[in-house]
Amino acid sequence: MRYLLYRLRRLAIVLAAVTFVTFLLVNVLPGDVAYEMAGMDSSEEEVQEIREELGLDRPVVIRYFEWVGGVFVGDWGTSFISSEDVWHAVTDRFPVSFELMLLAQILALAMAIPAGMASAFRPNGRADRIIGALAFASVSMPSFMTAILLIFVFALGLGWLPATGYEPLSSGLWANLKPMILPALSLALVEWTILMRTLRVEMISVLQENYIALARAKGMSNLRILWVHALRPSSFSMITLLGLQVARLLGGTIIIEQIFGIPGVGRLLIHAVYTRDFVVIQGCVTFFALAFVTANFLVDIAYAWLDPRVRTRGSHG
Amino acid sequence: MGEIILDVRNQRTAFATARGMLNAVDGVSFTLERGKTLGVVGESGSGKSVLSRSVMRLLPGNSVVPSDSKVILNGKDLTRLSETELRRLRGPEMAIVFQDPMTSLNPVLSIGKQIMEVLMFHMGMKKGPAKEKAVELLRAVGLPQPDVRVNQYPHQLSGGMRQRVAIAIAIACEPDLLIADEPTTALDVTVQAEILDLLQRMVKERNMAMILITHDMGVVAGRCDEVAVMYAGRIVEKAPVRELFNNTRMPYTAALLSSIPKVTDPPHRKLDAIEGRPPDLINPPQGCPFAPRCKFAGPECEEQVPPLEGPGAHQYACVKPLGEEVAA
Amino acid sequence: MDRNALAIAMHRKSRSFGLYFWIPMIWLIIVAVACVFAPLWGLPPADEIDWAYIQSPPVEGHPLGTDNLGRDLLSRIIYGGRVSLTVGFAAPFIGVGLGLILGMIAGYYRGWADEVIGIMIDAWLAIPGLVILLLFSVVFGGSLFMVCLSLGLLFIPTAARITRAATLNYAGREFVLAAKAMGASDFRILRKEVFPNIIWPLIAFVLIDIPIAIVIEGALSFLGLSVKAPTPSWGGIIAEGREVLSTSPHIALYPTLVMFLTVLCFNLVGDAIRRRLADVREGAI
Amino acid sequence: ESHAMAKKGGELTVAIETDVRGFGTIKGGVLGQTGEIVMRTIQEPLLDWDPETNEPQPLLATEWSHNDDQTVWTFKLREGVKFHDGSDFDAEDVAHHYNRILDPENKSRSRTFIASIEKVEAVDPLTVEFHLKHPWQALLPYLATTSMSGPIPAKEAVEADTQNRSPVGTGPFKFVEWASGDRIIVERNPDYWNADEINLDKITFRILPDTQTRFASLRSGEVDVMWTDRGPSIVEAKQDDKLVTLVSEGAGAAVNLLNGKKEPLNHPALRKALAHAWNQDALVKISWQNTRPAVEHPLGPVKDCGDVNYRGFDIAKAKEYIEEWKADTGNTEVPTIVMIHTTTPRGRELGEIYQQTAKAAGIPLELQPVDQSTLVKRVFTNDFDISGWRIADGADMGPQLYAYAMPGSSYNLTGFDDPKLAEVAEQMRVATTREERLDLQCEMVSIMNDDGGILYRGGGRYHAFTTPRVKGVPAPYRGAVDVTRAWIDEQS
Amino acid sequence: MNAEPGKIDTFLAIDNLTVEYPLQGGRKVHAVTDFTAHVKRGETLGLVGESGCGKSSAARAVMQLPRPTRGKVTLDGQDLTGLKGRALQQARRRFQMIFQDPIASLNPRMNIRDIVAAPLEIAGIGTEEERTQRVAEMLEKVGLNADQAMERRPHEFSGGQCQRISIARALILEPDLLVCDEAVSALDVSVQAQVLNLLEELKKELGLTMLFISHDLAVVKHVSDRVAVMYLGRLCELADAETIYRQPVHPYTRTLLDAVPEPDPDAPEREINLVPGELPSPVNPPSGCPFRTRCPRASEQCKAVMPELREITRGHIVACHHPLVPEAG
Ligand SMILES: Nc1ncnc2c1ncn2[C@@H]1O[C@H](COP(=O)(O)OP(=O)(O)OP(=O)(O)O)[C@@H](O)[C@H]1O
Ligand SMILES: Nc1ncnc2c1ncn2[C@@H]1O[C@H](COP(=O)(O)OP(=O)(O)OP(=O)(O)O)[C@@H](O)[C@H]1O
Ligand SMILES: [Mg+2]
Ligand SMILES: [Mg+2]
Repeated sequence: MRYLLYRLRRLAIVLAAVTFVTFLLVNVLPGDVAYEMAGMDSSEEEVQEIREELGLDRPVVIRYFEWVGGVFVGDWGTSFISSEDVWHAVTDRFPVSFELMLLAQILALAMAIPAGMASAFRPNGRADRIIGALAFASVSMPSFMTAILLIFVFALGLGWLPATGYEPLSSGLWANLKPMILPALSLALVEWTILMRTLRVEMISVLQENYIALARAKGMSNLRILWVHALRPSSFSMITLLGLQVARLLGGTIIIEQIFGIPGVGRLLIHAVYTRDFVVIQGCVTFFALAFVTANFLVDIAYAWLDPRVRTRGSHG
Repeated sequence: MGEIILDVRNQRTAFATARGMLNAVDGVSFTLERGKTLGVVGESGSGKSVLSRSVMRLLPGNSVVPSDSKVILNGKDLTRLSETELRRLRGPEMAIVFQDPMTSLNPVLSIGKQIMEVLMFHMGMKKGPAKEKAVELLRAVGLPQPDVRVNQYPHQLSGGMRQRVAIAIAIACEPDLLIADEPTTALDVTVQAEILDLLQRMVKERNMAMILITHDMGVVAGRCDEVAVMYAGRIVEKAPVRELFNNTRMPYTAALLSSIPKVTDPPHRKLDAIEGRPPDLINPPQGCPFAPRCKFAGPECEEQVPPLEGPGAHQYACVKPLGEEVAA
Repeated sequence: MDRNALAIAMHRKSRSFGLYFWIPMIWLIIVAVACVFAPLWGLPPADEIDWAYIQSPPVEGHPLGTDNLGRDLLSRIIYGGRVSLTVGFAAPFIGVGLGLILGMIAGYYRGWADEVIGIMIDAWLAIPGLVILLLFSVVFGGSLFMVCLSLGLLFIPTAARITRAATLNYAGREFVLAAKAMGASDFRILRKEVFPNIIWPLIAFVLIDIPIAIVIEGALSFLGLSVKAPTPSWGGIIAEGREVLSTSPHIALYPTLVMFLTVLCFNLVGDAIRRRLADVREGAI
Repeated sequence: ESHAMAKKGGELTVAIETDVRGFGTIKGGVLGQTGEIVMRTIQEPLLDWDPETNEPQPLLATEWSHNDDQTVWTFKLREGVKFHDGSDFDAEDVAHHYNRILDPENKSRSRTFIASIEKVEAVDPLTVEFHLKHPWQALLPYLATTSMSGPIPAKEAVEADTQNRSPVGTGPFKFVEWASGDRIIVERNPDYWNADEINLDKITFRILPDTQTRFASLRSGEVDVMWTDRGPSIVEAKQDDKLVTLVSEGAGAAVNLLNGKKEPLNHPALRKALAHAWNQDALVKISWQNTRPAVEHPLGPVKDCGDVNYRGFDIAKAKEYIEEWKADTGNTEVPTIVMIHTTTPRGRELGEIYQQTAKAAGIPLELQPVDQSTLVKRVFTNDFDISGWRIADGADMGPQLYAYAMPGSSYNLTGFDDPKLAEVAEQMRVATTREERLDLQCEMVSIMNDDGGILYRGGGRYHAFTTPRVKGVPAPYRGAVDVTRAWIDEQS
Repeated sequence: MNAEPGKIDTFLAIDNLTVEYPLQGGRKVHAVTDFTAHVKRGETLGLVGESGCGKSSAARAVMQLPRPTRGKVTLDGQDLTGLKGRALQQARRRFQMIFQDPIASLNPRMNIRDIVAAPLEIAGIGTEEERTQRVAEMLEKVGLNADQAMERRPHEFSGGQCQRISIARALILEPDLLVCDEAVSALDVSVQAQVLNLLEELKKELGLTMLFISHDLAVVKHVSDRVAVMYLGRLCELADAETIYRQPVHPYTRTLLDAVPEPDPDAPEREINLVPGELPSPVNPPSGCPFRTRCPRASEQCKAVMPELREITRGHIVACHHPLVPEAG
């Protein structure tokens, strides 16, 4: 409980730090939203007026605290550009990005776990080498190229999957999943390697543990040893990485959403950066940070689930 | 003569390493009868663990075993069996307890699961009865509150309790052969005594054969029928326990015994240390591997590796055994 | 005893630099030499437009053809490689250098220093890398140095974490305790006892990061946020080529291939070296 | 294809390039081509413009007339037209809409261009009067525009402040849903005053900013209609016989601005040198892949101005002007001139090509990529030497030319300061016939071209593509695709 | 304290040493509690006890690594616990330590010369050459071939050799006090004997005072003049080596001795007299006597009152309510 409180307090500090840093960064961006709003056909005075109207001429720190105050009462601000409520803008798109990331992670794990186990079972064996080569090849391809290739092959060439787009879940599960497969795969193809290699390294050392030798001595089959005995204790680094990767995936979605025309936060964000839509940038980054922090909190929980040493902490001196 | 359970003939185990072949076990032969305990002593790296794993056929990928090595357990030649056939024997016919109780149990599985697993796989038990049996086994090895402990995880138990669990796992399927590889080295002396007593009791009650591996001469002295001393991958002396201690023939065994500080010695006595260090198993010296450190070694010792032989049950691998120089 | 020989041979192979190391290494050397000495090859300048050949497939004088604007593709790929390689090397070193300092402080002193650095790192991690890059390149954009620096900043958190964990590990070792018992100062302990031990995992980490930095620089170029025109970079050429992928596929294809191979080779070489380092660390060599 | 063959029903998906900022007259700012495509389906202007005859057609207004000095125009409105919310369309809505734009307090971005209107009055429910400050030939074209000032919203929705994100109009389709950044959905308005002409049940506008993505979606059939101005994609799409190409010509132009208000380009000789060092044909060929025409003025195909003093690509002449500049200023070296361009591939290409041709003339250009909003800021704050820019297409180019040319206008970005030009501009503004107005516009362009402050880099030509099953889509008018009369023919 | 051996010749005085480690949630590990022992110059005090009883914590507290929570450590009249910064750094030359793991206590990245020369370097003694010279002498003294050893790295040496290097490093500053924490536990018997002999020789030669810690009673007896037995952070019994092994009076010492297996098949079987159960946790030590939960002689008094240390015969200190009365004869 105390630990939980400590974690939560730390999360709060991290979030505060993130939002403040972003606020600063965003505020030193050259060019400003006032021009964007005034458009090409207005005078310098008009721009200045808009600036005052938006309060952009006041000190950053004061504006930051106003913004934070707003967030606490559910007011994330209104986009300067589209006058859309930022909370809505972000929460509308976030599930889309979230689904993409989740799917990517699932695909990456689905590739990484069996591959990592096969590799670790006989290090330097044939399977290990083949998997290793595949893994290197797939990280060596930038995700945007992978994406373009996938579109060429599976959408335009074979016509199996749509090239672009997004369907809400309300259109049906398959309709929703279908256009997500290629983008998720483009992300997963980059991510699985590092998961696989992490798992492999840790599993190689776990497989040398005495308790694995004991499991062998008990007459357990290789498959059972890998899945039941070795996988869980080997997956701690991988799980940590899953949490950390959220940050990378969030970044990755920016390009992938662009290429596949998926209406996620990534696209919202990049558009906001280009148009200097401070409030939206701020909202997106805050949300990203929240997602990251939550993901890592979940990782902590996953630890507890995977490792009884964490789970039963405190129940024993 | 009791029923012979284990017959190891000319076991050789080598490892491919970067520097070359490492002969960890080099031509070891012995037999073991039901109800008997064989103590195996030797310094670190002398091949005790590799020998035990060779018997279990649990060797890592870089190991090489020549085809003339044989391990015959209950009449079956383990070297001829497939991995699946071996798997069926591990547990019901042979079992092992490892040195370090802290690492020999899986940290993420409850100890109950780890015991039940063997029962379910080998005895085809269902979950419920397996659990009951597990509790029963834990009680048998003297674990307090077995019905609570069965759901706990290894980290919630102390070292001694974990070793009891490891023993429970080993005896779950009532094996004929139990190998205990330094089962008490990591434990405190008081706990060590309890665990050794427990092992001894189990072997007696269930009429098993046991190989007790240790580096502690004190441990084998009290609890074995026969003792084999290993040095550089070989058995250099083997005898019934009393015979070995009272009539030591191999200079290595003697040196080992005298280099051990004893509680009965007066303080500040100078120990008879064996100078030098054990040979490099990749490039072993010519002849008797102990010769370079042996006080009595002569040129004849470097000619060839002395075979393990001797009158009756007392065998030794030495061309200049102790107790003979007087006669000569 | 055939099997023995085989087993030894296999083991040797896994320990020494085999073809898996040398073939990629040769490619990397070719790329590096080509890029570093680019002005010596008598290539047309990377920004010179050959009005006679716009978007041309390979022809006399343009061995790989020309790009959208009729510039020599080979020349652009080679000059682009300079950017990619510079970023690939500079960024991880900047990041690891800074991460090293933070990580050592956090891991050695623990307590509030650890807490503060931990929060900084968490916060930095919580902002997605590409967002940081996006903002940085918009704010400071354009110069190669800024690209290296901003990309380097991305490597700080992981480098710091690795350093911290390693420092923590070594700071608890008995030889550090022994140094303390001798009265060594903290600085000496960090410099002489801890640093030489943690530098190896960090070098391994740099090796992993080089290809990653190249790929990220590619992504930035792809978004038009890396070095400014007319300096070519691989990601930039690919982005330009993507527009004419179906009519002039060579424009995107060649740089993609070069980038892919180079990154792959960096990975393979890095992996081989890392294995060696692991041996060194284990004290086996 | 006549409407007789049109089939009722069906759904259409249209790919648009950017999200709409909003449909509110004030908040929404400028619609842009994308916004206009959507807006056309929901709201209607008073007039329709026939691109063939270049004449106004009745739409919400059925007839119109003016007083003798052309300062008061009276419009009769169509009877029985209802807004989507059920309220009646009347003169009040029209007057309210225009007066809001004209009120300087509201800072509407459409105001500058229709500032010649003094006020709008509702005479009776079906009659509305436009009072002008002076005779103004651009009135009818501007009333027909589908950009923000043209389409009439419901007064109630505007006052309730809901118009911006859920627009209410009189158009053939009703607004249904707007998932920001993703899609806008409209459905057929059964109560439309001209319901017979409308075939589709529903139109989904999908926002796909990336051209390749849009194009891939069209080819794989996820969308039916797309618009693009990217040369390579247009060329490729035109070659694709599974796609239908729609082309139209327009006015406006992409341009380079040379900053004559600041050293060193305040010297006319250097501007002229740079004008001759600019190779419009090469850019049109390379960057637009000839999908746009090279132009000598931004007035579009409606007017053939004849010779307009266009300074074509001519390195020799450029060098002559440099010599002149050197002699005049005593300098021996041309200083490095900074060109700002956007970070987009198009911006890069522009800079790279100009850099090469300028180099050939002996002028060193340094490129500075900045993003769109920085570029806008720097141009407005006079912080540039050369910058990419765009003169927007308009039903009448007069108001824009006027703003670019008049000294003191905030839109005089290149620093034109020619009394002759100002005089012609004033005449043009109050010209009483369209012919006269256009002649004066040509004259303005000649003076501007001679100065060399604005260099063209491709005129207006628009391309849209549809899948063959889509029928009834006219060529994009001023860039905006009109899908309101489309129908689906599954057979093709 | 009623048991204070003659103050005059006390060289190392450990008084009421207490080491606590904070845990999360405000709890503490009571690793060492009120430990008192005085060591004469040139004497070796052995410290035995089961794993986790606080031996290492006590040793480190003596070394001021880190400073003890409470209590005082006086070396040759100088109060170490009071020293700070440079003064402590200076004083450190006088007391050095050898650790359990021979390999882990040497920096794998340094060569032997640098490892052994480090204390000199830190103390700023001598030039580079002089230091090398000293190192060579020291290496020879611990039985290593200096020429061969200097440039090599720790992993090229066996455990016993590494421990010799550690000893060389610890002794190069000619300290007065040497603390050995399980210095031979990781070594094989044959090598252990070599190192024990070496320590004995050096001690005589250099007149070292030693604090020798081990869990192995036989080893401790071998090198110690006096032996202290610890249980759960507290001192149970302290006496000279002969006495404590021959005639332990604390039931715990007795049990420990009984449990040691003797390398003699004819040795009589000994019962270990222990109430079955677990070693209590140092986080919640039992009330009263810490050993009472496992002690066959425990009474109500043991539960209620913590036994004071008392001297039952001269120099034989014990903390027990019901000591085993020394049998006559
Ligand atoms: N997988 C392996 N690869 C290479 N060498 C090995 C391997 N396993 C063991 N060895 C070597 O074989 C020799 C014998 O090792 P073994 O573990 O049997 O010794 P031991 O007598 O059990 O020692 P200890 O008392 O330390 O447990 C050692 O030199 C060891 O280094
Ligand atoms: N840094 C620490 N933080 C918290 N608890 C500690 C720490 N160091 C030691 N302890 C605890 O203090 C107690 C005494 O530990 P110490 O290492 O002194 O025992 P020891 O007698 O040396 O044991 P061993 O024989 O296993 O080395 C143990 O319960 C241990 O878990
Ligand atoms: Mg072993
Ligand atoms: Mg200890």
